Amino acid sequence: ATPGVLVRSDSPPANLDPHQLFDVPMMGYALNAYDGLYRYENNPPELQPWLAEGHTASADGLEWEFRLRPEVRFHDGAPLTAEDVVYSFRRVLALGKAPASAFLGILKPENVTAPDARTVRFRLERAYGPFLAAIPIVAIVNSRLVRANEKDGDHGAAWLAGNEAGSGAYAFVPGSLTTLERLDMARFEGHFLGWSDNPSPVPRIAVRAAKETSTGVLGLLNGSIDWTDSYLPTDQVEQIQGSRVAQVAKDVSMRTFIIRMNNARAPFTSLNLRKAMAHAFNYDGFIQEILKGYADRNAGPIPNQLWGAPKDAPGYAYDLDKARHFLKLAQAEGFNPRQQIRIHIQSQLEQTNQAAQLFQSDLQSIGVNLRIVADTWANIVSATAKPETSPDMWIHWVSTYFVDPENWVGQMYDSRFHGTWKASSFYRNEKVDALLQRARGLVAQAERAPLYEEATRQVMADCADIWVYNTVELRGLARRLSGYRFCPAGGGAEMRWLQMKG
Amino acid sequence: MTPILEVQDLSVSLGGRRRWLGRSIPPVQAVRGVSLAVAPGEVLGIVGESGCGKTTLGRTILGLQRESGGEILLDGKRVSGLAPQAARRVRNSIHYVHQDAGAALDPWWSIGRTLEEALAIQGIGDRPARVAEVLAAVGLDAGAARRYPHELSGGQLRRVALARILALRPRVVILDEPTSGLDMSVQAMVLTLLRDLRVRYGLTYLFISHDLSVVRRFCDRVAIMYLGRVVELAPTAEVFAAPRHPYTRSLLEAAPRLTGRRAAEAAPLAGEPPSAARLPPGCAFAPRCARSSAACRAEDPALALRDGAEVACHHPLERAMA
Amino acid sequence: MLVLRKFLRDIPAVIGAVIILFVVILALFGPWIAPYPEDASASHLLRRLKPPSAAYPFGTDNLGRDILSRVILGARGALKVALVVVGLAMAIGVPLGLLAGYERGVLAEAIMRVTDVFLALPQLILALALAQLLGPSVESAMLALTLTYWPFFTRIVHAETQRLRNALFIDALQGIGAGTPRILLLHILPNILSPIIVRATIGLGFTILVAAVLGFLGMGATPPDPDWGLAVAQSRTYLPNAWWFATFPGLAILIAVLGFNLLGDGLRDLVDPRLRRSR
Amino acid sequence: MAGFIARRVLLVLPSLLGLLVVTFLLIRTVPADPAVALAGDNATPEQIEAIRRQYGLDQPLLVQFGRYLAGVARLDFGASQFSGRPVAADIAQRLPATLELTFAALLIGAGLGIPLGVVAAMNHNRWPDFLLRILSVGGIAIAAFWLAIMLQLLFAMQLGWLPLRGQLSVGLTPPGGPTGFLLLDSLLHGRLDILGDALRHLVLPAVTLSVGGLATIARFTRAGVLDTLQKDFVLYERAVGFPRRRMVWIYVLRNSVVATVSQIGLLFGSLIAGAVVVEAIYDWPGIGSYTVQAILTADAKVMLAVTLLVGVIYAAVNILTDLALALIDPRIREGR
Amino acid sequence: MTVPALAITGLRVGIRSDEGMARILDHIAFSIAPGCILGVVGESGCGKSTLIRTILGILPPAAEIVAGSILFEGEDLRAFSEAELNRAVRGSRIGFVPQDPYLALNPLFTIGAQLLEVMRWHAPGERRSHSTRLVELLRRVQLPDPEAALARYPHQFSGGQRQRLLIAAALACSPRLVIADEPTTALDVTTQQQILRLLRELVDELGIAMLFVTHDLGVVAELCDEVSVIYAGQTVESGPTAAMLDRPLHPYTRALLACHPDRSEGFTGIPGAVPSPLRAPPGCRFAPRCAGARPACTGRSPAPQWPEPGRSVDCILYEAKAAA
Ligand SMILES: Nc1ncnc2c1ncn2[C@@H]1O[C@H](COP(=O)(O)OP(=O)(O)OP(=O)(O)O)[C@@H](O)[C@H]1O
Ligand SMILES: Nc1ncnc2c1ncn2[C@@H]1O[C@H](COP(=O)(O)OP(=O)(O)OP(=O)(O)O)[C@@H](O)[C@H]1O
Ligand SMILES: [Mg+2]
Ligand SMILES: [Mg+2]
Ligand code: NI
Repeated sequence: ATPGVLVRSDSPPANLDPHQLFDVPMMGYALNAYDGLYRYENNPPELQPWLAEGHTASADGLEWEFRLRPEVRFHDGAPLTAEDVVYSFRRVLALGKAPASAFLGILKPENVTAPDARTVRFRLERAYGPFLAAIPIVAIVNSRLVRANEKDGDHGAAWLAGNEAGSGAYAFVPGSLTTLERLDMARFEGHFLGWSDNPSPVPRIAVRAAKETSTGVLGLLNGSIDWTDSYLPTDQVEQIQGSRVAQVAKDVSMRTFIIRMNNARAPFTSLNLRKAMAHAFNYDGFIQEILKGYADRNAGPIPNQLWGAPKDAPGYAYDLDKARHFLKLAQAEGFNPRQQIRIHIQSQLEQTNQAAQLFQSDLQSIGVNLRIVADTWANIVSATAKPETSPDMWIHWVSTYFVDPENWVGQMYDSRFHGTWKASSFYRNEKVDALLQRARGLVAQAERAPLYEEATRQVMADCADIWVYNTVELRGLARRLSGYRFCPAGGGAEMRWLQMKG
Repeated sequence: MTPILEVQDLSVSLGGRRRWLGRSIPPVQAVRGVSLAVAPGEVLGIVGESGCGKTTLGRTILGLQRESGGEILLDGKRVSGLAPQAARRVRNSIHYVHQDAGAALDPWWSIGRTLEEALAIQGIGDRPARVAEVLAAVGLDAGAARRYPHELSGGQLRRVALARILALRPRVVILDEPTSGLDMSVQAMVLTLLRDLRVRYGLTYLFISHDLSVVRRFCDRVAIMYLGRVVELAPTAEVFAAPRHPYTRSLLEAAPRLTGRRAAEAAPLAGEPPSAARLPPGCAFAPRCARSSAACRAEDPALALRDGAEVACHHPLERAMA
Repeated sequence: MLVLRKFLRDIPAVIGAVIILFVVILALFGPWIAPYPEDASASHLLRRLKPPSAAYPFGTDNLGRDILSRVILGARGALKVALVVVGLAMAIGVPLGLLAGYERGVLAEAIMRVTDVFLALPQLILALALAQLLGPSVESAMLALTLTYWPFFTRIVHAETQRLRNALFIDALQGIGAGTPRILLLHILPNILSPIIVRATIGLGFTILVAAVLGFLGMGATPPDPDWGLAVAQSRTYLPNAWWFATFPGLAILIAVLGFNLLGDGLRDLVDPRLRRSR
Repeated sequence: MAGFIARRVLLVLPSLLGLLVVTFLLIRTVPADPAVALAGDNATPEQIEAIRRQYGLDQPLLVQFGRYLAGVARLDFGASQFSGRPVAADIAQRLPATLELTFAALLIGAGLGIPLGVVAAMNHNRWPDFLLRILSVGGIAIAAFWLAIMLQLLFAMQLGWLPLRGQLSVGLTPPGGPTGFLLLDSLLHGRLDILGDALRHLVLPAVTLSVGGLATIARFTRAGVLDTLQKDFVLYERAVGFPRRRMVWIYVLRNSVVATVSQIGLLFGSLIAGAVVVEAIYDWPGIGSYTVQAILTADAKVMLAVTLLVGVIYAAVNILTDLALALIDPRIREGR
Repeated sequence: MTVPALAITGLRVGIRSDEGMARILDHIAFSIAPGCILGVVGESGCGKSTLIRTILGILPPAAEIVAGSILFEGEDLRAFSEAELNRAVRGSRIGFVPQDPYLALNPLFTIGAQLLEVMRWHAPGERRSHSTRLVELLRRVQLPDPEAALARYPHQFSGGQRQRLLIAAALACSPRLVIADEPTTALDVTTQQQILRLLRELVDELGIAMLFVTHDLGVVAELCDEVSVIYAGQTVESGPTAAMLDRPLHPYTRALLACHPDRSEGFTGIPGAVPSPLRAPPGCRFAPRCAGARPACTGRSPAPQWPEPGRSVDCILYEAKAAA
């Protein structure tokens, strides 16, 4: 263990611009280097005012005003004003990259304005329920700094990809970046929240990506790594728990594991076949034996603990007799069991492979021929643009991009999203489309929840996909760390709360 | 009588390479303006030191090497000016026995197969009989057909090489140093064999050698070569009795003889032949020649008939000197 | 008989031959030899990652399958990949090398330049493209390997042919009027067999290894094939705890490759008639 | 000599162009849509379409290739479609690490492989020879990452002699010197502490990577020495009483390494391929892992640049090999 | 009587091969007086090179000295250890001139490096004086531009020049005996003549002994004081050159001389072939080809006879004569 330095073995983001990327490594960086207007804290996640002291929304849900905290400073000492917020949102929209997707259809750049130095006003094109839930996505950047480094109208994209212009609790150490390999951060004394609540904060963070699980585990065990990513293989947990220098933090997350079926193309146009498949997956075996119990059965698309998930909806259970029964019905409809069904896995992700093999083994016993195809994320995502090219089945997780049912059932089963990987079941049901459309247009959670619940029930009844579990995130932590806080949005990557001995 | 084979002013340059960027390598003038005529049934010896162009001359006549100038006539018909493959086709009555008989056989092929192959290439049928015949003709027993080249001795390999071309019924045979590297006792047998075969098959030989004592007994006429040029061409007896070119004389004197030490004789020829790639102007022998004059160093003498012998020298030795 | 005696004295070569014989037997009769042949595809969740024991001498893998059985069943695939790739690469590389080495001029130059291009082409990138084009499978991986391996043969054959082209026995053949195809195929080819054999045996091992890496990147063998390389790749997540998962398939690769190489060295000495003399 | 190098460099250019064309076409056969990768995880189809236009991905192939070539000529390889960062900068940052690693591996491979080959040849057909033959083939056959993990377990975990991973200890910052090569820079800055630390980090990855090459080098050296021992001059040297050691290690060896040196050119390619695995396990910040990332994300710009880079390195190593051969053999020097 | 520079008696050497033990050398015997050149003549494969390798102790691993003694200036070389031979005999007290000057020099090292290497180990003194001495020697062997020669590589010399270099190297450490293995076979006749003259001069000048191996009787006639003829690994006849060429005693010597072009007008060979050392018959190995062979010839080895002073012959015919 290096005194005064916390070594993280998760990967730094591919570039440092929080407006270009929106993935787990970026969260691991941006939650520390940048601040947003709001932020999710705790588990289950609560939306907390962060740079904003609070907000008001008009009754029709179109006008939103956020009031900023006073005295917030960027790492270069410049004060953070409404101007920076406006610049940041407009920049996100102009770049049009991943973080923009939540806002693209509903917010025009010119409709983000700053009536005064501490007030930011948004005018939406139409009411959008998840708007507030998506607010934390946008990191606020130091507009003067970024503007100064703009080139050929790139909004400073080239510069910010390798530099930092934030106000977060930790500041990027210039020159310490090797893309995807390493980057250093130092504690920012002047963070607006102050450090009085943390008696021994981590002075310095060194991100050193460990690409092989075994190296990460060994590093944790010999003390050269303090913190791993949160996807530790369950088979390693026991060994780490038994160590004197490290332990495993286990937190229920909001990240659902799903086996997709291409509903728009034979053979999965058949509901009976889909049901047969859903009954043929050994959920308990997978969760208890392979994942050693570190996962919760999640019978529907929305994580159990989130509002909008119907608590009473019966899921599908592992029952080969039922599977055979539905298979017979499907055969009656014309399904030929000798037909090969292809399931694409992400060969980098061992769990998708294991699930597929387990599934294959069971399906074989009821006479369905499943062929496993190893594939990469980039290819699968390209293939899901059209139902003709989209795989018969594939396996993936849906993480918490923003904490709202819209992130799951909304974007997965509304036919307007066909063509994105999230909607790759190509499920189409007008009733569900209508329900989701309405839920999206409302602001109050109490009004929206029943709509999402109903839509979800319908999707489950139609057995659009095979929903397996909700993740328990497993992160290896050195025992010299304490005060670890997990939040499903961001996966516990915020390090402000951590205390370190030595 | 028309010569069976005639060579007129033949020149061959080898190995020159022009390279794109970088130093070019100038070609080596391996054969320079050689003219010869071989009568049917004759044995013409070609003698010279290593590197003087004997092999090159033979290969060019055979057609494996393309000449850079001059003519080759076979039975009075012009057969030069062709690319190697075509040249081989029109000259298929000429054959060649290589200097290193062992290396001229494919180590992976048994002797029998090698011999049959030669016949197969020429499209000749009745192979086993022909093979047996030629093996017998060169004095090998039929069992040799099953052996591999590395299992045979040097003398036997030469027999195989002969058998191989005899099977093709040649008229002119170019023998490239057929006795070099052989022991005296074996050498004698090979030569006897060559002589017998000549009579039996009516062959004409171009006999390349550096061994004067062999040439003396085997050839009808001799051409002495020095650095790509024929410097003297005369009937064998005359050359040995009365050499005309100073180089020929030095060569004769240098040959070791059973009669022992000749301390009284002229000192050995000094120095060594210059590199073929960097020839001096004028007579190539001039730098080593005791008789050389300014004329020698300026002008290369042409082969000219003098007293019944062809000599290329400005100051040939007198007849009486011998 | 002499040949056999000579071979038997070359201890490493004999070891190699025994290994290869063993691998071939496994490849042919694997399903009858393996204790749990159904473990080619079945999974047994209740006995995951069990260390070696009497029932499972090599332990079990991440899906509770008997590793011994899978190692035995994997022999066929490994052998197939290795033989097909090296065979195809030779079929492409050797004729091109012969041609480029024997002929001079534009054609030869062009062949060698193309060879250089393929030699410099990163294997992984080519493999990826092919996996995409033809669908990820053992076959496309084999094609990718073939396409990157043939230049090795071309290079060697080219150099050796160039060396031999000036040999006296080739000269003699030209002298008796042998045509180019005859010289190339019947004379030059056998004479350069020994470097080809060496390259091929190195290639057999190399292919098994690279196929494993491709399998791991999702461009080669697909689960649940009992592929050795795939097993080694999958085992990485469970190291260092489940050492047996990585070790036994890894050993299988090592031993098979060892066998090919040792045998190849021995063969080279054996096929060459010039080496049949005493040493 | 300068002319020789210039000629070789000019001759390499057409091959490199061919390489680029082949790679470009190959990559374009990959259905993975770079625009999708660019747009990121949660993008809408409209976003993807916009990005496609923005990056000219909707243009005809030839136009795209032309634009790419024009960039390459200015040493501009474009921006990664995955990270948006300039590829040239990323490669410049990572290449020194990979080169340092491969050269170290080559050094170990040659430093051990050549003597082992000589020892085996000197004991032809006796047990040291058998042992070496088996071990060297084993070296070629061993799975690199399995070996890597075993070495980690032994030297980093069990014995604790060497660091587990990385290129430099966390507490140290690279001197950021003129060359980009960590070892060289720390030396230039006189930072011996960094040099020592970096060397300690280098040991395990370099050893792992060297194993395959070591075996190959040993094998070729053995063959070369056996061959040379048959030469007449060896007999002569023995007959006039050259001391045995000097004869073998100087006079014979120099004649034998010709084949070995020519192999190193080919070996370098496989070393770089091997670096992919080794870099991943030891978290070495080189181009190996960068390439795998690019392949997994179908990042065409990076794949093209890496291909070109490998081609250039390959050509450079071959030219260096030729130079080395010329140094070893005076006859080559004179262009015979 | 002075001690001979080299005296070999009853030497027998075998080589183990796949097909059994090959008896390459069978009772070889001869001796060389100081200041004298002994020519060892024999056909290809009769074991000349093996004999030299035996004397120098550099036989292949499969070879074995079965019997005999090799006395060099009275000391038995067989009793020397490998290290002693290397330090005190090879290259120092016994100089060596190899057969093929084209192949005997290491192509990758300069002449200076290779030749000085020999001197450095065998002659006391420092490098500077070594190179001075070497340059002098090179001048003595008439190598053009001897100073510059040390920095050049073997391929930059012609065959004749290389042979001169090797002769200089053989003399570098003031040896008592020089062994030359067909040093002129690879050269042209004119060059051969130059080299032979040079060797003769050097031997006379330095008073050393020389063992000169060749297959060419003509060369022997020109150079050697004494001759020893070997057939298939057996010494058949030894004696002064002139006498032996005039009046050969052994049937083999006679047959060999009869083949020489200087002696015969036609081409007479010796019928039959040299027996393989693997299946060598007991007794006289020439017997199967010998016109005067008797049944006794194949039964046992002939004992050496001395029909004339200074001449010895190994043939049963002379045993009979001596007995008579
Ligand atoms: N391929 C080649 N390229 C360049 N020069 C060559 C080539 N082949 C031969 N030479 C040169 O041509 C000259 C004649 O060679 P050639 O082989 O004809 O000589 P030779 O009289 O047969 O010699 P030897 O008695 O040694 O066989 C020599 O100087 C030789 O170096
Ligand atoms: N290493 C070996 N193993 C087996 N037999 C050998 C070996 N070396 C030589 N011989 C055999 O020993 C015999 C004598 O060989 P050697 O080289 O001494 O003959 P040589 O008289 O020098 O011949 P040349 O005149 O051709 O040089 C030959 O029959 C040869 O085949
Ligand atoms: Mg010749
Ligand atoms: Mg010899
Ligand atoms: Ni003149």
